Amino acid sequence: MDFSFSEEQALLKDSVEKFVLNDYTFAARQKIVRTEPGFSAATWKTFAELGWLSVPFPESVGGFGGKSVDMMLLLEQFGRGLVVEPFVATVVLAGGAIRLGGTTEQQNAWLPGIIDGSRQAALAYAEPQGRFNLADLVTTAKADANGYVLNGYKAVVLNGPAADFLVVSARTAGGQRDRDGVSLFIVDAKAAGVSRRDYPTVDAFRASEITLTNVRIGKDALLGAEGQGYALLEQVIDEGILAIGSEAVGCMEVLYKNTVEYTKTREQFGQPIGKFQVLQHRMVDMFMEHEQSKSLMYMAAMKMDEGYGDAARKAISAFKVQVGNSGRFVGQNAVQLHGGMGMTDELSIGHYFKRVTIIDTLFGNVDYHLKRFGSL
Amino acid sequence: MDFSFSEEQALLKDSVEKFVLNDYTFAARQKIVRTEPGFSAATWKTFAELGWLSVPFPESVGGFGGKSVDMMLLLEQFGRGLVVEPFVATVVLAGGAIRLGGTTEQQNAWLPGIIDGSRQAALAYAEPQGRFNLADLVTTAKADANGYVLNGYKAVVLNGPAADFLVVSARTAGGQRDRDGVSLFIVDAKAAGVSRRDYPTVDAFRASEITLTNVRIGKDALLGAEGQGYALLEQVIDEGILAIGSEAVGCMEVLYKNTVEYTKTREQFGQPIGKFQVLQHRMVDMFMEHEQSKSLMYMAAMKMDEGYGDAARKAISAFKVQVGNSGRFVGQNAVQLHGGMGMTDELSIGHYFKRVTIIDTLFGNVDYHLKRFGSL
Amino acid sequence: MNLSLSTADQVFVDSVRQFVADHWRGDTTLPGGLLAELRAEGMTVAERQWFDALVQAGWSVPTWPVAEGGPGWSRLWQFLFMRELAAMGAPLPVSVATEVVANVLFSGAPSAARTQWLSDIRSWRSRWCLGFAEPDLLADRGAGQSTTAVRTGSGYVVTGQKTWVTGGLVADWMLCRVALDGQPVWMAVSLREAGVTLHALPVMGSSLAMARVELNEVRIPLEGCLGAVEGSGITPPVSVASLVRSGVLRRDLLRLEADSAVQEDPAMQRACAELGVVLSGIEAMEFRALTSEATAEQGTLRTMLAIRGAEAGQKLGELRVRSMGYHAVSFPDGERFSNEGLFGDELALPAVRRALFDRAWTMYAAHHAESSGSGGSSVEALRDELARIVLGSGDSVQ
Amino acid sequence: MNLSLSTADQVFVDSVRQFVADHWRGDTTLPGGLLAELRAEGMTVAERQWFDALVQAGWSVPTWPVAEGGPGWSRLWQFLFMRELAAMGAPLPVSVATEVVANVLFSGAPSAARTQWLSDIRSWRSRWCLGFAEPDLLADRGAGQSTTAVRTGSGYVVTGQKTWVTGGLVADWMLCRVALDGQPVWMAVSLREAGVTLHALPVMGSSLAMARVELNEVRIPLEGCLGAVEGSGITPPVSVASLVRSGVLRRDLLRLEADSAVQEDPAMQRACAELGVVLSGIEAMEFRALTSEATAEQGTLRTMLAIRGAEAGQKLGELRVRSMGYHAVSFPDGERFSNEGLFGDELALPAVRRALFDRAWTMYAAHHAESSGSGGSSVEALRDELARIVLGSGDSVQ
Repeated sequence: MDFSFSEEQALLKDSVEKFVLNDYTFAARQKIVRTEPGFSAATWKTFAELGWLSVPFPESVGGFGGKSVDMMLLLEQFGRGLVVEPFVATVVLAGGAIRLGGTTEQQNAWLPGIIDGSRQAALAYAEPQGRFNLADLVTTAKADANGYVLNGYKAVVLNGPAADFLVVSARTAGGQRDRDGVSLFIVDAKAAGVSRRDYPTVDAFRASEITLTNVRIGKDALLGAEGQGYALLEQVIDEGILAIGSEAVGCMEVLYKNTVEYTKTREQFGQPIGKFQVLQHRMVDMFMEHEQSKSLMYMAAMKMDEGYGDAARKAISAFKVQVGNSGRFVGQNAVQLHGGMGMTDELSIGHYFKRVTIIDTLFGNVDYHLKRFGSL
Repeated sequence: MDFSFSEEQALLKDSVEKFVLNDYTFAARQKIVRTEPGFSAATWKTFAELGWLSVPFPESVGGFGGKSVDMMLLLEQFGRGLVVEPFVATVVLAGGAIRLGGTTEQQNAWLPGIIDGSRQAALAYAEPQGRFNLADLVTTAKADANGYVLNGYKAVVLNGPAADFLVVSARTAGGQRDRDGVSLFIVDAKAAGVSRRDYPTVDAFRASEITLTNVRIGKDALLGAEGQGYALLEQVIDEGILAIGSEAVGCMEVLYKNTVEYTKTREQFGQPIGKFQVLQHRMVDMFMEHEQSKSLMYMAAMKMDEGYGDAARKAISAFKVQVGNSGRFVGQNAVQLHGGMGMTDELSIGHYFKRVTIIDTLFGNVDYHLKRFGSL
Repeated sequence: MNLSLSTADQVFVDSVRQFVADHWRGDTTLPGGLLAELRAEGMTVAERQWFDALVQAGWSVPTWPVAEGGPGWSRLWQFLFMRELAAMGAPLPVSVATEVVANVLFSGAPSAARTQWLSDIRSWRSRWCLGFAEPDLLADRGAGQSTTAVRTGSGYVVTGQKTWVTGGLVADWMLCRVALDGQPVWMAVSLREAGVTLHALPVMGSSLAMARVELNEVRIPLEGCLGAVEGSGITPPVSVASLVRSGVLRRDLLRLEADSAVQEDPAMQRACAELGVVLSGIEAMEFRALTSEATAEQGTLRTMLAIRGAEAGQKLGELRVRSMGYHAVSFPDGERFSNEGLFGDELALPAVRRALFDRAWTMYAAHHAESSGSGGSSVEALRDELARIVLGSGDSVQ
Repeated sequence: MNLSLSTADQVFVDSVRQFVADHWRGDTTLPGGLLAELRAEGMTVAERQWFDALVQAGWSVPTWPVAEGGPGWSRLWQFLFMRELAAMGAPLPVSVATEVVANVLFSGAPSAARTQWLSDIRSWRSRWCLGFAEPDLLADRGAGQSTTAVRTGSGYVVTGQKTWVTGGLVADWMLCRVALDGQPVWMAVSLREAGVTLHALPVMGSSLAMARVELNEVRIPLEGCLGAVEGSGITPPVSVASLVRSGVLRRDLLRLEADSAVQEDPAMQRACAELGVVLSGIEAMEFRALTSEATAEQGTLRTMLAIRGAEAGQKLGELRVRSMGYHAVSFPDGERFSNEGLFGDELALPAVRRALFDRAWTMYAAHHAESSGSGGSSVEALRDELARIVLGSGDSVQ
């Protein structure tokens, strides 16, 4: 039992932290957000060069062979910088599905492009009717002689606009909410029958609504065994939760620290507002929420690294619940203590608040994960 | 629409308030609590002489003909004094059942004894398995030639030890939780087959567990129509909620005001602890909780006086939820701000806290009434 | 002590209900028409028709006395009128102009300009904003200001800056607090005048055309000076409009409770019931404030209502987002966005944007309680105020 | 960064588990045996047998070094040992005596009395209480005291008063903070000595024999002076025992979750899950505090753990009462009461009394975190402490 970082991990953390603090300032980030495609190709290239895109992938495909703890360290720093590059969509979600479920051929075919930064990807798993139930699928994949034909509608596909290929969940058998009968497929984003509607999200990422109309794919597009995709999808999403939850922890750190700084300078009734005991205790509570979230982040990462099972699932749900509640508390109070300034687009506070708000919803909100936690 | 008190109401309020402040001090109350039967016969006589035992009853039986607003005013002051005399059990519950459901003969037979203070009564309605569901009854009443035979077990019968007669709910038909088939009966507490186990409650009232074994009663013991007792019982309990909720409002007033006084005198780090902003805001929140509860008390009483129906039920449940939450908040923080002193038996604070804690549970806790509120 | 209405009162309520049914045809998903006239996009067609109908009926300024062109209603009737509108989702005819500006004008000297201003406000044809706060003086209630007027032969010249001006980008006039001879006075500043520069101040989730307003030697005629600022000058005057907050929120809550995501989820149902109880408590305090005779009690109740109303509004916004699932993620901030083709959930857009903007409620609690312009207090400052009352005498209200 | 145990560690854990299974036969409804030795009724038979078994095994003072008769375990083993006990509901062999008194004795000079005291503590045959607070000095951490010792030829004479002495009515010895020559020192006071008067201090829901202790010219031998008080002197020393709080609470939560009233009610299930998440967070912070090298980080984590642990403990008590329905009403306060015949719910009595006494947790958060005697701080004072850290450097821990 050990809560300290290895030398390698400390190095990784330091290098990402340095990048975020020096090169990814809030002003730079805001400039990137206003461009098309909503993230910086140059920054992405830097990520590739620094090896960050390779962290979770096995050495067999040129990856770093990192573990959950490494991903956690990396994403926490991304959170501090409000990094909008589609790391989670490409590396964690779509890349994760192929890493965990792909054959050697599939891994060799798709992962090197992610690692070298030449290919973007997205996971198309959500559907409008399904809320957070990963098995609730109306999209169908019908087998034919050459492979499968996909039909359906996938909602809020993060990084949909830039993705070169998609990992799509679809039903090959079973009723609308059955876990059996869910299958995952790799689909070329340019394939005939794939149509997108793109938009920015509340927290300045890009996403798409994607309609699949008689999209024909080969047999080699199937990830894992037919009809057995649910377990794979759940694990990928849990890795996604660790990733965005770690981002939220980074966001909270900035939110509470910036608030502390602001209350030291902002004066009212002739003294810094940070002198008022009520605000001091509020900031103590923000600090504690951040620390609790961080502690559960460590636990979740370590449990994931012990092997994916119910203990890991439970730790992930506990982390997600905490991040949802803490993010709301820390974000709301950071805005509140900044007063009107916290509401403006000019200051970063509101943008961090939006990010933690959206992170609560992504991959299941507090309600959903409380239930999952209780059932495990 | 008018939120002011009539002259008569103001007089009633003032007379009870004066009694509580002058004659029913905390020391006097503690002395009463330690005696048998746990309340003062002399005080009860005073209540009768002042006409308070007659407030809700019709003039036809010598009552005052008061309304819910009058009862509210009276009980709020009783709450301020932590009055332990069994007013709610005798006048509101058992007396209320006969007032609302009794024939003229039954009213004439039973109510004058309550009004002149010569008879004590109790409502035996709860059963161990039923939680707060008034219809969940295992106790049975079987009709025979002469009337009925009662068998069963009634839990937490408030004022059971002193009661001369009981109003008992029992099942004459239907399944264990059916609303149809619930009947109410007036039973002599000394009747053969009635056995009690008496004990003090957490908040220093007295109660009994009562076992009914082949208790034979006449046909004239039935209150209202056979099998139709549920509606009557629900109304009686809702009047009981208004009564104990008003007590809780009185308790909260004492709790927050005593806390304010205490923090003005208790010094720490060289200044009264009431100067600390965190404690000031806490007391503001206690004050607001009391005011919200009081406001909902007014609404509940007025809706009851407009006629008993869903609007009144909903107002009662809202009031009970508020009183449960506010009582917990105000009580906990009164104890917290008093420090160790708040925990001792010597100070009144802990006793008020116990009373509001128990009031939350009586007649359905926050969970129960939130559900009822939502369903109406 | 009773809740019943007289026959006359009940007839009045029925007539209001009928009037709304006849004349309000708008999109009732917007929150009670709050600040409709100060939105960047202006009024919708339905809103315009509604306000015209109110003008025709003589109901467009329900809080005004007869002498100024209002209906001269009792506080009870003002309350009943607004409560019906809130319950039916129709925009309330109350605004910065009808409540704050008009009150300043009422106490001023007669003039042609005054008559015109009041007439335009009454017909909902002019848009006013409030110039209270200045950069760096934001949250200090009662702080001074550096915006200054200098006398000229024909009037005044005003120079300075105002910020957090809600609707400043679209308003015609600004009621502006300026120093004249070292004393604070009210001035009516035309925002079309030379020397006025408007800077957009984009605010999270808001479409209320927030602005920073620069005044550089702006000429104001003599009639533009509306008199001395009384008291702290930034407490909006008491209005019955603030006493129907629970009605507006309850309507939104009912709509939320009808949502299938709520109906299928016991946790959401419980959260809605919890908020419902809170709204019942707010409503009860509103009744008390309405019927109370004592000014001190009214003041305390209003402060509590400002705090609890702000907190309840935010809670509702959070519940709305909670109910949405992925719908919450997919809408951009800061621009109107057609919902067409996206889930077909017409509530999604307002929900997220409103939940974000709702954060302002606890900062400017008093402001929102009056559904008027700037000049509110944070809930923390309001608790400080209440602390003086609670710790001062230890007495309860009533 | 990993959670795995070495083979040796795992073997140790297995042996502890086996030991508990073999030797603990008690009523596991009591909260982890907390303060068993200071209850008014004293230890139960099962508790006595359990502590005797621990003494035999050499495990009765798990935090002591070998030199003093302890097992000399690493912090990790101390933690693993106590965590297993907590999870299995066995009383933890930690007390005021083993953690606070022993620490004072360890640093004192050798003497026959010292040897006897430590031996009696090790065998769980003596009962100690702490005399810190004095009337009117209750909540002031680090405040002085008026209890004074005067030198005589053969030792000292002590006069003064101590209050909030947990277990004072039943203890044999009191570790007492007194002024000697104007400096605070520790003295061991026999409560059987002439001049000692004990006053019962009935406390809501508690059976911990709280007392006010009057000392009137009580004679203390020379060996009774245990040395100067270091620092504020009322912060209990750091003990691994405070890092298994989540384990104790989780066990109680699991039992509550198994209750039928909870299983039938989604709202209660949700509340239990919420508390479960909180306990996971506390557990994670406990791990961090256990493995952390930095003293500053440990201190901050411990303060947070004291706050969150106290709050979680109260929450659990409230949930327990919520689950009980009418069962909550019917038990008297302040005396043991046989449950027989009353619903047959063995949990009812501890639940209500504990929920009442639980109020003390947020007053003496640090105290309970150490499961030792008096001398804790309110959660408000702890937040003040943290504010100095958070606002001081703005740095996070780790």
